[in-house]
Parts: sequence; C-alpha cells; structure tokens
Amino acid sequence: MKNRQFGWAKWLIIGGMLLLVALPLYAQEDAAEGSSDAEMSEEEAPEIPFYSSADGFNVPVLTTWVDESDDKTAFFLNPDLQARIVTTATGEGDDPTEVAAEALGATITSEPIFSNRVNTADGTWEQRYYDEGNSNVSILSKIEEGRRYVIAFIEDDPEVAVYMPLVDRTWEEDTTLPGIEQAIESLGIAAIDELPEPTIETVSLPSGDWESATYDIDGTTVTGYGLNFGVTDYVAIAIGDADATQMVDAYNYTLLGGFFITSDNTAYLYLGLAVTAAIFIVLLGSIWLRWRNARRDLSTVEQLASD
Amino acid sequence: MKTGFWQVTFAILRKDMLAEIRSRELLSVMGLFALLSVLIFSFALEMDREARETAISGVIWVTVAFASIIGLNRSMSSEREQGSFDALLLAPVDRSALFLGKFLGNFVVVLLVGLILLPLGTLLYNITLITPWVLVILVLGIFGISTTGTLLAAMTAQTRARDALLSIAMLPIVLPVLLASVRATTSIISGDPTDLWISWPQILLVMDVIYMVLCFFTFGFIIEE
Amino acid sequence: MAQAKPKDFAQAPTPAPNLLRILTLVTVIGVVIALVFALNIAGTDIEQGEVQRIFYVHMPAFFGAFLAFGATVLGGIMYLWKRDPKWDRLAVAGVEVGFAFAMINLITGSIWARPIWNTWWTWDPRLTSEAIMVLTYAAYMMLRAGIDNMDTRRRFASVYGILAFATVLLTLFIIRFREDTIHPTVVGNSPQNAQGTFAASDGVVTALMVGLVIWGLLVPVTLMWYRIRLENMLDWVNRKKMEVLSA
Amino acid sequence: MSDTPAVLSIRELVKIYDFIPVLRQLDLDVAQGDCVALLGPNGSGKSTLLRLIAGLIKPSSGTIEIGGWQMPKEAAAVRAQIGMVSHQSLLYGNLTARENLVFFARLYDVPKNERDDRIAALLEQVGLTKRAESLVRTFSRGMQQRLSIARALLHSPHVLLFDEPYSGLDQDAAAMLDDIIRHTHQDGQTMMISTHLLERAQQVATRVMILNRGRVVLDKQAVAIAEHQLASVYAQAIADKIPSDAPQPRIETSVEPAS
Repeated sequence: MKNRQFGWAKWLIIGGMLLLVALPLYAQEDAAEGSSDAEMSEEEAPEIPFYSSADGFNVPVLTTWVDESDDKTAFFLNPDLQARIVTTATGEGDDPTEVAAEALGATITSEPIFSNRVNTADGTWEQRYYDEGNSNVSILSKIEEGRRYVIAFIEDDPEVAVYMPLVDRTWEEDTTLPGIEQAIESLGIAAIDELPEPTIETVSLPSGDWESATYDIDGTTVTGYGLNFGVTDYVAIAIGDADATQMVDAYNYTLLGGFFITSDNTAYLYLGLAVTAAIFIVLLGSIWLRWRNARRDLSTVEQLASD
Repeated sequence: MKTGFWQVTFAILRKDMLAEIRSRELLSVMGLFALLSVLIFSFALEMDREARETAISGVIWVTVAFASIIGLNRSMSSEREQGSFDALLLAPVDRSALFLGKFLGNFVVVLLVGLILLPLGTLLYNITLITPWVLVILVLGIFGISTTGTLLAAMTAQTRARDALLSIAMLPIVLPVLLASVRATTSIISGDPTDLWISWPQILLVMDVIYMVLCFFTFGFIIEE
Repeated sequence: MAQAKPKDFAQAPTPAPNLLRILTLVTVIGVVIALVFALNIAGTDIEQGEVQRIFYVHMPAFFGAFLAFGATVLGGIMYLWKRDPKWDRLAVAGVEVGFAFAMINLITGSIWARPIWNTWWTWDPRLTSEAIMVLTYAAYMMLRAGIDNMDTRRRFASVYGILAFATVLLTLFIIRFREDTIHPTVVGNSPQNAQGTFAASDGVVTALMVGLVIWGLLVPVTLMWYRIRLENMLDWVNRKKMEVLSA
Repeated sequence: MSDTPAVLSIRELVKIYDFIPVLRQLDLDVAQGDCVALLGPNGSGKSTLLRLIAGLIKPSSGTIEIGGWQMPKEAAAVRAQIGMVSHQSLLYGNLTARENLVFFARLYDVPKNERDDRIAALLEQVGLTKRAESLVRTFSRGMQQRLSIARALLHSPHVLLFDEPYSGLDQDAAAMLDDIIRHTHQDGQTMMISTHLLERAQQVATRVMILNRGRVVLDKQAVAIAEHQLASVYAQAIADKIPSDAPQPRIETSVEPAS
C-alpha cells in the first residue's frame, strides 16, 4: 500500500512539472494576445529607412527628396522647393557655420540674424539663422563625445524665406502659439505685441500634428508652424505665400524622426564575446582537469588493487 | 496497518505545540529577533511617513523570513537531537503526514511571530497594519515560506553546514512568495484600490498550492535513508 | 576483489562514442556559423550600434540555461522515481552547464547595459531575479558539496533541483509581476518603460534563430554530455577506491 | 534452532553504502520468543542490520519478512510490528514521560480506550510510575533508556530491537536495564540485541550471532557455548578468514550505456 501511494504521487509530480514547463509558452501567447490595437497598428507602420554615417550618426532618409549623401554626410535636396538639408559631423572646435556652408555648397557671409542655445531632451543645441538675400539658412549643432554634429537647412526660393528655430518651452498651456510668436520676434520680423490676430489651423504631417498660425503682417503672409515636444517647441516660420509644409516636414523629420548619435561601442561587443569565451573555457577546462585527475586516481587505484 | 493520516498529523502538531508551550523556546527566540529586527530597521532607516509606508512591508517580511529560518533550524534540530526523528520514521505512518504535522507546527509558530509583528510595526512606524487584508496576506505568505522552509530544514538538518545552508538554500526559493507578499502589503497599507493589488493574493495562493504539492510529495525522499 | 556490480555502481569509462564526436564537431562548426551570423550577416542596429550583436549570444544563453535547468528538473524527478544514478548525473550536468549559461547571460547583459543604459548594473526586477536564480544554483552546488553520503546527496540534490526551477520561472515571468522593469522583451511586447528595445528586421530574426539553435540547444547538450561522462568517471573512480579500501 | 515458526526471516539481504557493501547476502530466521544477541566489531554491520529491519534504511536488495509482511514492499505494515530501542533515547526532552508515551501511542494507533492502561502498565514495568509527570530532559540516561523501552513496547511489537542499549549507562543502570530486558523476554517477547558487551549478551540471549564484515560468521544457541568460552569463541570467529566459497552478492547490473 506504501508503493501504490508513491506511484500516483510520482505521476502527480511529473504532471505538475510538465504543466510548469508549459507555462512560459502559455504566458508568451498570452502576452501576444494582450497587445492592444494601437500597438498592433504601430507595428504595421512601414519601417523607416535610415542613412547611417561612418561618423556614428543616423538620420531618416527623406524618400521623396533626391539623395546625394556620401559615407560621411547626409545630403538631401529638393529642386522643386529649391531646398537642401544636410547632416554632418566634424571636429569639436570647428565653426558650425563654415561646416554647414561647405556641406551645403553655399556661401554664408552675413552675421546671423538670430542665434542662441536650446536645451532639448537629447542635449544642448546651438542654433543660428542667416538671411543671405535669396537664401535662408537654419543651422543646428551640438557637441557630443568629442565631435560636433551639424544639421543645416537652406532654402533658395526668392519668393519665400523659411527658418526653423527651436524654442524653449516656458509656458504651461498645450498651445504652441507663444513659441511661434517668440520665434517671429527673435527673427526680427515683428514684435510680439504688434502681431495681428492669426488664423489657426491644425496640419497633419508625417512628423506629427502641427499647429499652424497665419499672420498678415503689413501685407506679407507669415505662417508659423509649431509642435510641442516636451521641454522644446519645434517651430518653423515661413515668410511669403508659398506652401512651406513640405520643407517643414522634411527638416523636422530629420530632427524628430531620429537624428541620433550611436557612438562606437564595438569594444563592448568584443568584451562580451571574450567573457562568453572565458566562461566556456573555464567550464571546459574544469571538466577536462577533473577528468584528468580522475584518470590519474583511477590508475593509482588500479595499481593498488593489483598489488 | 498504517496509522490514520490526520491522526498522525495532529499528533505531531499537538506534540510540537505542547513542547513549545512548555519551553517557549521557539517563540521567545523568534519573537526577540523580530523585535530587534524591527527596532534596528527603524533606527537605521530614519524615514518620513512616505518612506516608512514603502519600507514597512519590506521590513516586516524580511523579519518574518529570517525569523522563520531561525525557528525552522531550531525545530528540525530538536527532532534530530535525541534521534527522535528516527522515532517518527519508525512508526507506521505516511511520510507526508509527518511533513504536514511538522509544517503545521512551523506555520503556527511563524504566524504567531507575524501576528506579534503587526501591532509592533503599527506602534513603531505609526502605520495601521492590522487590517483584514494584511492578515490574509500574512497567512498566505507565511504558508508559502513554511512549506519550503519545512522541507529544506529537514534537508539541511542532515548536512554539515546546516544553519548557514538553510538560509542560502531557502531564501532564493521563497523569494517569489516574499516578493508578492511585500508588494501586496505595500499596496494595501498605502490604501490603493482593491483591483490594483487583488492579483497578489491570487498569485500567492497559486504559489502556495504549487509549493505545498511539491513539498508534500518530495518530503518522503528527504527523510528516508 | 570485485563484487558484482550492484545497481548504483558507475559504469567503466569508455572512449567517447562516435555520436559524441560528431556532435562535438557539429557544435564547433555551429558556433562558428552562429558567430558569422551574429557578427557579419545580421545588420548593425541603427540605434544601439555594434554592441547590439551581443544579444545574439545573450538571449540564446538564457534558453541554454533554461534547457539545462530543465534537464535538472527531469533528472531530479527521474532519479527520485527510478533511483538510477544516471539521472542524477544528468541533473548535476544540467546545473553546472546551466550555471555557466546563466553567468554568460548575466554578464553579457551587464556589458550590453553599460553603453545602452549607461550603467553596468541596475536593480531592475528581471536582473535581480536572474541574479537570484544564479545564486540558487550556486546553493545547489554547495548543498551537494555539504553531503557526504552519495545516496543522500543525490536525493537532496534532486529535490532541490526541482524546487530551484521556481527561480527560473520567476525570471521568466517577472515582467508580468513587476511591470516597472526596463528590460526589453523579445517575445511579446516590451513594457512601456523598456529601454533598448530594437526593431527585429529580417537579418536580426535569422541570426537570432541560428543563435537559439546553436547556443540554446547544441552547445548545452554537448557540454552536458561531457559533464555526464565526467560524473560517471568520478563515480567509477570512487567505486574503485572504495573497493580497494574495503577489500 | 527453535521449532516454532520464524517471526522474522531475512533472505539474501544486501546493503551497500557508497560502494561499500556493509551487508553481504545475509540470511536469517528468528523464531518466536528468541532473544538474539548480535555481536561483532565496529563496522561489521550490526547496526545496519537492525536499522534495515526497522525500516529506517532501505536494503540494496533482498527481502525482510516480519509476521507475514514483507519489506520493503509493505514497509508500513512491517514497521507496525517493530519496536526499537537505540543508544539515543528517541524521546522529546520537553515533554513529560507520559506525554511522550501518549504521543507515540497516537503515532502507532494504539486504541484510545486501551491507551491509558497500557501506558500505566508500561510505566510500572520500567519502574517510572513515580516520574511519569516529569520532563524527560530531567531524566538520567538510565531512566531515559527505560522509558525508551516502554515507548518501544507500546504497540506490542512482534520483534523488539535493541541497538547498543547499554552505551552510556553506568553499571547500576545497565543492570536495571538488563532486568527489564530479561523480564520482557520472559513474557515471550522476541528480541534482537546488538552490543559489544559479551557477558551481558550471554546473560540475556538465547542465541548468539556474530557478524563480521557484513557476514554471519557464527550462529549458535547460547546454551551451546559454555559459560566462559564466549570471549574466545568471539575472538576466533572474527579472526577467521572469510571462507572463499562464501556466496557473493548477486545483483542485477544496470544496462544503461556508459555515457
């Protein structure tokens, strides 16, 4: 009667353990089912093609623009809009304006109409804006790990002038209007208290839902675009009648859609592989050592036995 | 021929309780340890109310875990001392009944220590710990600790470095129970809505059942020679 | 001198069987293939850079550990049932090999975390539970070492090996218990706060699958086989010693 | 040997500890009412044999049959037939003598209505009636050992086993223990006593068995050995070489491949 009882006990243990081992599978299926619809649609979104520079930064490829990048500099141009966007890296001490001018193939001689530093989620950016007559230039740069990374935008259309500043978010409300107005004042277009009532709309672009405010300043149409991004507002100011949404989107896509710097961490990869190898060597070595010692013991014992 | 399962279980429980009432050996040592532990924690962690609220459940459960290790070591070695465990094995009884009897004894004693801890914590940390749900968690958590604890104490009592080995062997294995208990207690005393923490007692219940089944059936393998 | 071989005696060591030789060769080739897939064929992760390739070892290593610790559970149950020491040899091989894989998993994870999370170690629930898992199996080995009687040692180790699997399951499930983990999930969705998640594109999936088969299956099985042979050898030597002593 | 049917019979018993055979192919029959003295040097397997019979350890192979029940198949039933007194008291120091006995009576399922009478009778038999309500930890070794006998007799076992019962006892206590053992035996109790003390063995035993290296090297009725010869018989028995034609343990070889 003792035996019979242990018989079913064993089966119960084995059944229980099998159930336990099956649990991870169940749990993972459950996790897959549990994903909400929002996440599912996010997963189905087309993958972003990336330009990856030898200098360690990555930017999304602007698929509707002409890609003339080389292995160090990302370069996209749009002949219809007469606009170019460039991203490059250089030495820490280099002047961002010179670097941007060279990369863009433009000459920048004037003093910047506006420049400052902005703290964003991914570090401190220095921004400069130039008005070279027909050409209007926006340059962002930041220093990280001993290199200066520069993102520059130039627009050569004589009909319009487009600048893309970042504005520190100092107000509480959700609206981006204060940022747009601040940018208009900073760029020297008009003082905030002189601005007329704007027409406000919402524009959906791939880089996000932007708020747009259109002002009529002394007969000139000035359109401001704003996107709330936590500590910073992304702003674009277009002076003139042309539709600037495409440029706004392309430039900010570069910034928001993932300009980021991946430093060279190959050393860590090798370290990891070395540790893995070391652990295997220790295991194998200890097995081999114990085996050898056992062999030795065995021959000693056998000798003793035969004596 | 075999003596009835429950008769054996309760005979052992009764014997252990009687011996404990006589000597108060376990309760005094564990109770004193619990008191010291709570005091030391409250001195060591000088905390404001909010910090106390998050720390108290950890303090309580760590104390319960270590107190139970002390108690389990004691309870098993008292069985070994006079060879009386052999006397249990000599009897025509189910091995699992022995386990259940020893387990119930340990469970009751550790639960008593836990019940002492609650008013103590309430007093020293100025947080109300005596609520029905905290009691439920206390019972469930100590149940889980006692099952594996009884099994592992029976095991380590037969090894060389018994006392040290019990804590090393037991703590990682009861960790899931401790984790769930701490989380549940923290949630309950900070007054979260029921649906935020109700899954913890459920998880505890499932773990208790799994541990109980495993320990119940493997105990026979631990004590035979 | 020799008594007939009773049931719990070891077998005389034999030269490695051909199957083991073939398996070893396959494993070595497999490791090379896995490395080629991980280092050359899979694309560089755009966000994490080269260090992401460590993942092709890191994650399969957990599966290797899972397999090995699973073998310990199986060995434990079968030993308690059949009382044939060969099952206990499987269990002890599982613990040692699984321990090595768990260490690899833990350390490569830590090395990956240094550039990605900017820290070698954080008290994240999953990391903590994995560390506890490793400690549990260290306790298993200490428990084994603490018992002199072979039969008792095997029985206790079997029971403990079964119980210790609870920590493996905890490590697997911790994300469901504690949603504040920053550890990314590969199967299923990462928690909102996971850091260092990456998109699994084609090359990544292939390299991962290759890695899983080789690091998670082939390497642990081969290593365990060698470890089982060693344990058998040790038992055999022990037996011979005892025979000489008691002759 | 006696003509009465064997109450305990052991066939081809083998016990191997860590590759060391402690008992090699042991056969043994003990008749009802026998008192077997089990002698032998340390490590000869006396203690192992008793623990095997008591079911505390499992045999590597072979069978033990007591009162028609087989070990290890019907272990629980066999255990119910056995009482054991060891060199340890197997009692709880924090309980009184009576409480100890009540606890073990419950374990052995002694019927409730007989329990108190049996306990009273046994306490009387071992001379501890007066100390029934004292804690066992206050008892002397001798008293503990006597209470131990009472504990072992609680369930009227078929066979009573003594494993080195005299160890740690002074002369008086040992003599007292001897008295109890002799009286118990005279009441018809079958028993086996393992001991180092040859004179005491000869005084109580009806049969003398000497074990050496896991084998029975001598098995005689006590009356067949003259009063003062036991010591020399013992010395000769354990000095003798193991006969070369002694049966070898025969156990199946496990068939699993080596790796």
